[in-house]
Amino acid sequence: MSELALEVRGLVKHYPGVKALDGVDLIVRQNEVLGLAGENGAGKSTLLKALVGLVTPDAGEIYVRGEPVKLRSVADAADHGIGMVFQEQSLVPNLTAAENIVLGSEGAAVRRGVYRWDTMRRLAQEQLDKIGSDIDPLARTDTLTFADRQMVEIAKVLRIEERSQHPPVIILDEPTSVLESKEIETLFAQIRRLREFASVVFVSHRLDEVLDVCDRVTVLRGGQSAGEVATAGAEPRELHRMMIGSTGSDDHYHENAAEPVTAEEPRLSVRGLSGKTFHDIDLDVAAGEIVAIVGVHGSGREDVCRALFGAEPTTAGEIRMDGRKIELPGTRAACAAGIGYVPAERKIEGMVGPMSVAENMTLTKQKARCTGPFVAPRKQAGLVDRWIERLSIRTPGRDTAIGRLSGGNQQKVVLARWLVGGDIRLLLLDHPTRGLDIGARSEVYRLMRELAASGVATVLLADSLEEAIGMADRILVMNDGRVAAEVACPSGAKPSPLDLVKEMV
Amino acid sequence: MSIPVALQPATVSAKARPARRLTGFMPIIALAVLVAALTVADPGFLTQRSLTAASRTAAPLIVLAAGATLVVLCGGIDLSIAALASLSTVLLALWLPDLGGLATPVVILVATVIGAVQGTAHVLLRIPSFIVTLGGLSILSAVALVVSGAGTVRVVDDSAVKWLDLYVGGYVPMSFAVAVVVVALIALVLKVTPLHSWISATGYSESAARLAGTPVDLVKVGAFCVSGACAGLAAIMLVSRQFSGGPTMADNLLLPAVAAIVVGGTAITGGHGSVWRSLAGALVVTLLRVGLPIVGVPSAYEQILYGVIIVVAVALTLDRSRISIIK
Amino acid sequence: SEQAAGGNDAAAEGACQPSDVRLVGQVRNESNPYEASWLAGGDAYAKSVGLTQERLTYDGDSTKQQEQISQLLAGDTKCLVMNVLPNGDSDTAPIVKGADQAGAYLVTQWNKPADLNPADHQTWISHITYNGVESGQQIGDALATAIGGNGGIIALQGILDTAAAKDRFAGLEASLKKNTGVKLLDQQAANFSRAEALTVTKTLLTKHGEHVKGIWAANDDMALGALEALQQQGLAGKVAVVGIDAVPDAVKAVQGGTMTATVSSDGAWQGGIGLAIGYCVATGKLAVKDIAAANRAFFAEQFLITKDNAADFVEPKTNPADFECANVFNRVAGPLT
Amino acid sequence: MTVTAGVTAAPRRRTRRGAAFRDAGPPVALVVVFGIFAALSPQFRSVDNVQNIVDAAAVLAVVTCGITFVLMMGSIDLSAAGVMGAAALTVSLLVANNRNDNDFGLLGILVAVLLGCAFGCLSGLALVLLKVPSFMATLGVSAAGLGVATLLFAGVQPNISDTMLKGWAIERFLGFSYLTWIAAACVLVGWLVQRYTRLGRYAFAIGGAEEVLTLSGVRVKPYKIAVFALAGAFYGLGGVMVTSQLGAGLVQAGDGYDFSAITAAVVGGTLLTGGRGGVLHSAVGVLLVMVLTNGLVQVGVSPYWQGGVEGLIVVAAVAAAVIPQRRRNQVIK
Ligand SMILES: Nc1ncnc2c1ncn2[C@@H]1O[C@H](COP(=O)(O)OP(=O)(O)OP(=O)(O)O)[C@@H](O)[C@H]1O
Ligand SMILES: Nc1ncnc2c1ncn2[C@@H]1O[C@H](COP(=O)(O)OP(=O)(O)OP(=O)(O)O)[C@@H](O)[C@H]1O
Ligand SMILES: [Mg+2]
Ligand SMILES: [Mg+2]
Repeated sequence: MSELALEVRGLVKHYPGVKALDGVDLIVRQNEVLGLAGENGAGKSTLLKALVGLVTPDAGEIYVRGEPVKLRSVADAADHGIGMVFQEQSLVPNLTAAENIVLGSEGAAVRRGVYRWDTMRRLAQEQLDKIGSDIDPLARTDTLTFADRQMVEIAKVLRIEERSQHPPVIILDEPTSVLESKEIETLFAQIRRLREFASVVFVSHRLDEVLDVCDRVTVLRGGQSAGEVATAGAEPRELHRMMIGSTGSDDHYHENAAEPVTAEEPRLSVRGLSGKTFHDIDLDVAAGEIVAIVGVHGSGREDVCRALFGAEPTTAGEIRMDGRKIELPGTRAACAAGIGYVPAERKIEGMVGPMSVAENMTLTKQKARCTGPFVAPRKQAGLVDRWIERLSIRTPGRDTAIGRLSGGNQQKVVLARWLVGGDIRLLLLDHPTRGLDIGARSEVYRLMRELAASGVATVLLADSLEEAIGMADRILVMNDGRVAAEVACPSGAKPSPLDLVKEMV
Repeated sequence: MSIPVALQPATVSAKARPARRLTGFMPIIALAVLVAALTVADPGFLTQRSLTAASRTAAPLIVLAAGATLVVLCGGIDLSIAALASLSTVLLALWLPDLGGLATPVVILVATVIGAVQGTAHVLLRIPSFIVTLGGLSILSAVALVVSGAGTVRVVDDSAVKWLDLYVGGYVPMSFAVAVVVVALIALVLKVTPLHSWISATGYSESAARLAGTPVDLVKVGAFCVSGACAGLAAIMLVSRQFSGGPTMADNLLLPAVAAIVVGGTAITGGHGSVWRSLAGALVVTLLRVGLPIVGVPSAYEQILYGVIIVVAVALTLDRSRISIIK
Repeated sequence: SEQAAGGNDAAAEGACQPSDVRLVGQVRNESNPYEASWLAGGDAYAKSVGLTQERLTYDGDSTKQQEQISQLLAGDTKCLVMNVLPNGDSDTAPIVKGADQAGAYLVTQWNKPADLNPADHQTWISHITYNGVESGQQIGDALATAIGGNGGIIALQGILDTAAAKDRFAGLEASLKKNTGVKLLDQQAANFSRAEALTVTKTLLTKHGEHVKGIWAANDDMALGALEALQQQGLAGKVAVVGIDAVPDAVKAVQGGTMTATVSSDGAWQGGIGLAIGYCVATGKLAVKDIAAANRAFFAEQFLITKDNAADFVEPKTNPADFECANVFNRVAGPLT
Repeated sequence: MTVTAGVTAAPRRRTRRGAAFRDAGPPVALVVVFGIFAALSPQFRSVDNVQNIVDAAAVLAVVTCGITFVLMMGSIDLSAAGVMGAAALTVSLLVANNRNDNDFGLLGILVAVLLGCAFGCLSGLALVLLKVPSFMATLGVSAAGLGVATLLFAGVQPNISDTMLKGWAIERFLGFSYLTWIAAACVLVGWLVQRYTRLGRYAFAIGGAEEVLTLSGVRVKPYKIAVFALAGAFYGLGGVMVTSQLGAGLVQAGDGYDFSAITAAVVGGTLLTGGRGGVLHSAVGVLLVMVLTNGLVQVGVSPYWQGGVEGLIVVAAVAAAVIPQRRRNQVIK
């Protein structure tokens, strides 16, 4: 490894109530893939945003190829050859994929402010070809699937190659959290290709991925550099230890906390449920049971989940909770029946960004913070603080806007929302661990186990097959809007991922 | 599992508080600056009688703006308030002879129902509130024109609404006092019940609110009801002041009312704001409307000044800490 | 206590020094020729007595007018003289009540409800208006004559809920009764606006085609809009047009023959006379109790302007003698009916 | 610099692109409303009247064209009335008129359009630099525009005698007045701008996801200002056109155009939240509104009720148009 592509010294960034970066040092060499690991809220995204000019550090220096620089904007960073794929998807939904790909660096596609659609299409095509994507460049972005959009983002950041005459530095902040394994493979092939002429910074909470694709991993803890690991021969556990400062538990999925399901009557009973993207779904979930639904993109499992919560129209079928039919389907009725839903798109659907942690947590179960019809501030404070502590939510306080927390902590607040009332009977979890670090994920798993033990029925759309297998008592495989198979998944006799994949395609 | 290193003690967040508090007081500061400027322009402006007159003048605007603020907080807009108030003045003037004192609550009730109808149309038909209430505006105007016979309806015996024209303690106009009470009442109800959470959640992010089981549709319809009721109350204030009802009497209060809301610093996109801010905003707007000509600014310059001052006032009062994008 | 405001009482009537008098003219806005000439007339009068007129405009916004008046009355009202154009009938009562309480001298013009009379008040000296029924009828008759007593006409109404619009239209109806050969094909509101009159006229012209022989407009602005529409449809000169107000452009059109008739309402005089009456009372040259009942609320003289006499009205001139205290009621055409 | 791709290109997947079903609502509503009036009134369906409708739509079309760009960004613009008034007075004082000896002809028209552009710039600057929401910024600019217009008016109505400008409203080409052709040209230009220029596409993108543009290194501020300036220029031209129609410069030239233009745009399918719709949508909306106003007169609805009936139909039309796009959990503001 030769010259330094990027060097960061003593970077500091304060946010109200939080020291997001506390003197971080970081080195990125030419032609290497650097992994960045750390818990939720460790400051990874903040550090990376500072590298593309989106965050102005309070102190510290950034050197690009040995030169000290002040990065003021994304365009500024791009001129220095630094580009980034952001953690939150950042495409303009109502533009075509091609426009998104060349956005901000249109080059020959726009002459004197006038679009040349053919050129733009060609340029975009070149980028898409690089990553082997078959997306139509002139498709509107909002008609693409989530994963396709992620591919568009990656295609977009690769424009840096054309834009800068220096070897580029490409930053990928959790690009894999929404991808399927095949797409992840494509991405990794790209990363390896990029290493030939560029440097890559890669963030993921899946530590095996990090070890797989990176040459070297830097670990952040509490806004500081906690150390560095060469990946050759390294173990995920070692990384994990550096991230949290102690050894984590081995039993990731807390399987020994799993209790056999004993209930006879199903808590949730669905018969013949049909909608736009799913047909004739039968589903029973007993109290204390965790049922995972797996399927490829377009299998319709997400819509089933929403339909159960009354957030998606159905054309036929019925839903019963504890034998009682849910009339008047709708989110209100579902809440009243003790159903809770954690949506996948946390930023848009899961939480109300500008509102406080306390308000977000008590948004649904207002009764829990009220005496009579009135809000009791003391009661609310006690309740919220209790749950903040119980779930170890990292926040400056209960009055902090939830949008300011790191993703993992936001997710915990969203989960807590359903628990504060103490009357939850069925939880619908759509990718509840998306974007969470191992610790937080483990925490969420433990919570799921606890809830199951207390009799809560759970429907889980897992983030990975491993997660589904690890957590579920039973797995439903969906294919093309129908239930293709049902696989028992008891503790001790877990099926292998391959068994499931067979049914999925 | 977590080591709270990145966490500073809660005292740090206190540092940010004075600044926050200042933005909260910005509408009041803008108001004070405006009064000071008017006084400098015409030293005779700052008298007790003058302030009494201004507060009496502002009352209907305050009530209108306060009601519409709720709709704005929910992320919508109510363009029908002024037309509804006009219609209500006509109805009140028509009904006073028969119903006497009962006419007041009946008119407010009718206005509430009209608000509810618009809100229901908005949530059921899924049409933007801008369009529903723009349609409502034309329909209500037409109805007002027809029921009034296209003319002023005189109130001969105004004893039932006269109380609004009295003065509390000799100096505070009753209508202003009522307006403040209404604002306080709305603010109090929002503060002590979950309504505030529900309204802000609806305004900031409707889909998240819905998925959290917030009764979004009910909240919106409720906001329109309050907005309607306030329009009715404003109409009663106008009738007590004008001794008559007219099919276009309040029509010109629409833009001032919206201006009052925005000048108060409530985000027009929803979520952030309060009725107190609208109260201050309504006073600022009233002072601009009457103050500038009274201190002798010529008509043409008055309009230019109005435009400039109102833009500057909003620039001062808007709390941008919670809104990242200004549309 | 009931009232926060209190003013000078009527006993002080006439006790003002000429230099202490405060003259205020209030109209809708300065952006149309009629009201601009009103304010100019007020300025000219004020200058003639060594004072200046304070101009107030309220954008045709009733509430804004009330707001301005109450703010005005909250100031020094001792020798205040107001010459006010109330936005609508309903706006007169509160203005009168406020002036009464504050003891300010008030002359109102155009709009007032029928059952509200200056004679019942101390400081509301006079109400001046033009006879809308009469003018509506006069131009209706002129129009009938112009089309030879036979044929279809269309009518452009003003803002529907104003007395002026209603009276003038009533005048047209009276005229139609008399001229049985004339048929009213259609009537639409164009809100006293030139632009609206243009589109409405075009639509009505396509609707009724060559049946339209004449256009009756409730004011000159609309008549001018109708003229443009005729020109655009290639009908200029083929259809007779009448209006009311005698704004300079309309008078010129009458003189040039493109318009048939209009009726004078003299803005400059209206702007001056209200102030003059108030000034005379305030300074004691005229006592309210001496003013004949017929002069407390009266129709001002108006003239039908046709091609024959248009030349006399092209240059609107006010006679300073009209504003002398002895002559202020010279132009009374009759008591309000 | 590009290194050969490690992955071979996959065959293209085609996705639906063209006009979507959800955009079909307003044109269908237009046809239906037109059909109903045509059935009710023989005069309505006469060629003359159709010409009249299209001619009457000219000014509104130009103003709506401008406002569409602002709405596409998710902002709102209420400055039309003031800007049009100022432009009307300016142009009437610069071309041959009865107030002064100016006779600048086309140059005068250009100045008026540029003045509109300048007012638009002001709105944009207030939005971008002072961070005042466009609702308020444009309301302020409108007041200022009316003030400027009143100053220029100075008590005497300027009547224009410029034959070219007057001719715009009177002379016809293929049955339509020149103004109508100007409006058609504006719609065409607007459509080209929207589809083929960075300004237009960025306006669209800003409405879609403004923050993403920033993340992509695009400086959105200049584009926002430019969009308001473009809209201002359209209003300026609208003011000129009204002057041509009325033969005089009126302070009230733009009265009511702000709300009618927004109504037309929204009826045409442009969302107030931004990111959807466009100039062609708006053109359909304008025609729909004009057909309504004309039709109600033609079938003889009482002037008292016209406004109300129009409001009702607009609400119904929008309601019908959104039916195909109704979803659960959809955000409606
Ligand atoms: N705009 C902001 N305002 C206030 N605090 C912020 C802001 N952005 C980040 N923070 C805080 O800074 C800290 C670091 O956040 P950052 O997003 O960098 O974490 P991360 O390591 O990327 O976490 P994750 O793995 O969850 O994405 C967190 O405590 C977060 O709450
Ligand atoms: N063909 C496959 N082979 C192996 N694993 C697969 C395959 N398809 C999906 N998976 C795995 O199944 C899990 C669920 O996939 P993912 O979370 O991407 O789906 P999703 O986005 O929720 O799908 P959808 O949008 O259709 O509901 C992932 O762990 C993914 O790796
Ligand atoms: Mg992050
Ligand atoms: Mg997925």
